[in-house]
Amino acid sequence: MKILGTITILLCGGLLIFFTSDFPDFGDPKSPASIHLSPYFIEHTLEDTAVPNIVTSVLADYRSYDTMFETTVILTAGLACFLLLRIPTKEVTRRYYLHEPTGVTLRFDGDRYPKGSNVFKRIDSNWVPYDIIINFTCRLLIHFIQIFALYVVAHGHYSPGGGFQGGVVIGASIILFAISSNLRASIKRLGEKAAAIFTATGVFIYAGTGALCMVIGEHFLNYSFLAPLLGTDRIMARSHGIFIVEIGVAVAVMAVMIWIYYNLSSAGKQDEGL
Amino acid sequence: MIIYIAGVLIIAGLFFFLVGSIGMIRLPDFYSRLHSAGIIDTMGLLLSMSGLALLILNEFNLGNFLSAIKIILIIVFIFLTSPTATHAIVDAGIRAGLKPWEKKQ
Amino acid sequence: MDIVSLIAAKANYWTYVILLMVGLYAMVAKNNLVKKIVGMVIFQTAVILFYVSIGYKKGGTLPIIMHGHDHGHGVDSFIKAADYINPLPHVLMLTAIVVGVATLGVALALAIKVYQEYGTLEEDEIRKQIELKG
Amino acid sequence: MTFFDGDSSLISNLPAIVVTLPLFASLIAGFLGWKNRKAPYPIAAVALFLTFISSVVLMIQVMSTGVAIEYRMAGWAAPVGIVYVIDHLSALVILLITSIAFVNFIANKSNIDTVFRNKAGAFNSLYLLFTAGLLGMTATGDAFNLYVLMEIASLSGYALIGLGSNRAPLSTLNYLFLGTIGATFYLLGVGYIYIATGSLNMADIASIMPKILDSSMILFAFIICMVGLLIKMAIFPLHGWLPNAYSESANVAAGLIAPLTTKVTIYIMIRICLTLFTPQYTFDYLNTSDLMVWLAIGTIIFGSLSALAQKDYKRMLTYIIIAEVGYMVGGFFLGNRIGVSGAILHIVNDAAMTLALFMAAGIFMWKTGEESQESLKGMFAKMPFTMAGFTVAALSVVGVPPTCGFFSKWYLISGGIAAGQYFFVAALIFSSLVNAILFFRIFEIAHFEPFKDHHHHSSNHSNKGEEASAHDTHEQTIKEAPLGMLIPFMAVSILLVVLGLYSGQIVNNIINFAIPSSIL
Repeated sequence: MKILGTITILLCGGLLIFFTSDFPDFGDPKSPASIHLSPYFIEHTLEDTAVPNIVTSVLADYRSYDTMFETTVILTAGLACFLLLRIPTKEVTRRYYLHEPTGVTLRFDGDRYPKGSNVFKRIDSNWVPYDIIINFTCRLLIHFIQIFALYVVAHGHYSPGGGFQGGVVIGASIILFAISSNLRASIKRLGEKAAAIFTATGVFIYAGTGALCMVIGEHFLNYSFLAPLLGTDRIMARSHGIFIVEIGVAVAVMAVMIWIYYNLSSAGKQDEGL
Repeated sequence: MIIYIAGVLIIAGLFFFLVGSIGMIRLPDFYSRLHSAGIIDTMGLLLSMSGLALLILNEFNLGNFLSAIKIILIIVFIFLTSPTATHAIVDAGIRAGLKPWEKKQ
Repeated sequence: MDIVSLIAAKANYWTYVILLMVGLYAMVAKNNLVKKIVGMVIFQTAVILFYVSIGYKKGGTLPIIMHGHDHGHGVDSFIKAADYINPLPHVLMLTAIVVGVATLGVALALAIKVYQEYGTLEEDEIRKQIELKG
Repeated sequence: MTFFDGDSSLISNLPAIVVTLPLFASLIAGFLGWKNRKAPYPIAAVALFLTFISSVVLMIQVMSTGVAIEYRMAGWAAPVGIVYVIDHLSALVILLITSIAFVNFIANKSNIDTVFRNKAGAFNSLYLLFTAGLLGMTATGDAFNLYVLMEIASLSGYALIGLGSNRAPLSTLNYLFLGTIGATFYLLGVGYIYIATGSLNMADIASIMPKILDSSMILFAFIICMVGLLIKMAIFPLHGWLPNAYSESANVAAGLIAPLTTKVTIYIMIRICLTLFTPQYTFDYLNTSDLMVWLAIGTIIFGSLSALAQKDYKRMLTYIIIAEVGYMVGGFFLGNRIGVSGAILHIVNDAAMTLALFMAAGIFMWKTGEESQESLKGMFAKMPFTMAGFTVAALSVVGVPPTCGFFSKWYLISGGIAAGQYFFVAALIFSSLVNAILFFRIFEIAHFEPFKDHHHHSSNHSNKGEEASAHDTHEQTIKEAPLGMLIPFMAVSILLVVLGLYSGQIVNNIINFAIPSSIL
């Protein structure tokens, strides 16, 4: 298998490289890709959508339909991980508790843990003592990360950024929190249900905007028909429409990253994990 | 004048980058390699980034000033995160039972 | 055309082909499922690099209209397409990156399921277990 | 016909509605599934029914006006934005997808509840997303949009078939690897097309094509796109993922994915060859016919022979699917009008036949809890209606006259003779004979051998996921399947005959318009 694979791959690679001799040179301004369609986007983005960042305007307006299905793809991935992995078990098996005054770890089988006492703290079976340096730095940084993420989402019209990037950064901040403390602490703050509903909400904001345009006006996702609702002219309505769907993308991406992380890191149990 | 200071800073930063990279390859074990990786993140980045900030400020206007501020913020955050990350990795190495290298007698 | 300029002109294609083949090799020849998944990610990333490289234009800057928000809409007579690189491949690749991440998530979920079932991620050991079970 | 002219904008937005209705329904089903376990099913069923209705309206609309509907997403016209193009071919395939998704969903209500239990909400959502992905793939006129939608259909497909028997995750992971290679190759091909033409819109590319016929980029784009799609449709040397993935999945998932995935991929191949690369390039300039027809012959013979070797009913079906892929690919690449008509007609017929056979598999599984052919002993006496329907489906696969399978095979064989591809004709006849042997073997077991109780030795099949529940619900007596399963199954079997009787009309009124006039 290995030898066969190597030979096939060398052949494929050789063939692929051989045929590149007819391709346009790297950075050739006269290549068909650069002169057929893209000049339209570059020259008309301001008059069509009033968004200087061409990537944003193409992503969320000219090819917004692609982007709607991009958010749908991550919804699909979240649902797929949930369907494949999640083990919704209510039964309590073996659990470990730390007696905080003494530092002794106790093991309780089943549900025999003394409910009323607050000197015990639940820990994972592969628990390691919390490191104060890591904990402190992460708690300090998470706020900055989230503020930066909001900046990236909101400033996508004028600088590199947008819904997807900002959503990833927010999701990463919450995953950083889960890593620096533990999975349970982060599930307590943003549960699985919230993550799932946020994901669906994000896609719904996007697709709902599209459907609203279709109900008011003519085409799916044609934001210019939102102008009477937003109280602006048709071009600024496109700019605002882009912003609305970017928020949808950000919410969906943020939530789905957390959702997938919960399921993958605990193999679906969401009881113990990183 | 500022250009020369910036140039010196950037070159000094690149020197630390070089030393750190050589160390990552040449040093004998995990912990000492991390030590040299730390040099890249702290000294190398500090010097070369502040050199860049100065270089931008050479032509002073609002946009360049904002860019310089962003570069300084990058330095601050790298100074917070990079030692923490190194610490966490060393911690994990010790917990996993990795013994530091000793010179053979 | 001498060989150096030839390589310089086509270097982007060569790089992507090499990465593509590295990924494909890992997917075909590696025994460990997680290594195969890593190969899959390299494979997809190679195509992403290819797309981004065809968007590049000599003499072009990043596709954000300079001083766009100073003028607002309607003032576009000075915008020249040659000044900006091609934005379309970047847009397409944003979508493709998301698709890649989604595929990676589902692949890892399946790998966890496989590990729960067989207790290993090595393909030949799994095949042995299947044969033993009949 | 002025029926649609004065109507509201709802009709003009139908191409978008057909695709986004399942998407919205999946979101709503996902929302409500957290609160109430019973809520998602009716929502999904209603949404699938509405999608079916709108696809019927779309079909009527296309047939009455006779021209392709072009729908501009976000209001941007063709090369700049994304457009949906609904012509006769895509309207036909959309109708096929919506009807199969709806019928399979209705027929498998109990299966969904038993297999997926408290994850039924997520399952319903993914089922709808899969449908939406396939519908979008069919309707879109944009080469890159096709890739995104293909990945939605694939990802939801992986999740749906990953929850089957205990071996399903491993075979699904292999399916995922090959599916990703296929999709990524397609993406690479689109990239090559893009650097050669600078456009992503299929019609726009087709208008540039005559100028760049001899460009090596286009040749390479064609090869890479084709390799990607051939992997996805499981043609002979690249078929490895299909049998395990389909036979180890749950019945409701197999009943949706097995009839649709390969057929829609073949539709995509036809769409790309005809609309994007233009028939002039595919057939005249490149002259791909011989190579592809030989590939198809290999697939047919391999699929038939492997099917002969299988003891397991569902596994046998998967190899028949592979053989049928060969029919359609070969028929299309014959390159003459009769062959292409036969291939398109066979997409419809084969999807319906496969659906019927997998529904029968679902009923047998529900009945006996086993998958081997031996478990079908004495079925004719016990389940006369089911077996009648099964007989119709089997005869259709074999290709016996009043059923639909005969007519598409007739077109394919006449096309093969007209093109002079006698080996293809021989392979078709050989495959029909093998199918006859396969199904008459089952008839013999089911008709002549006495019924035997399987409950005593079912322990060695305990790894089958649905087996336990099948026994819980159905302990001792053997009677017909519940009406919820039986009625859709009978409807599909009757449809097989109806499709056969009306196949002349289908070819004359729909498929004739779908094939460009340059193909003679």
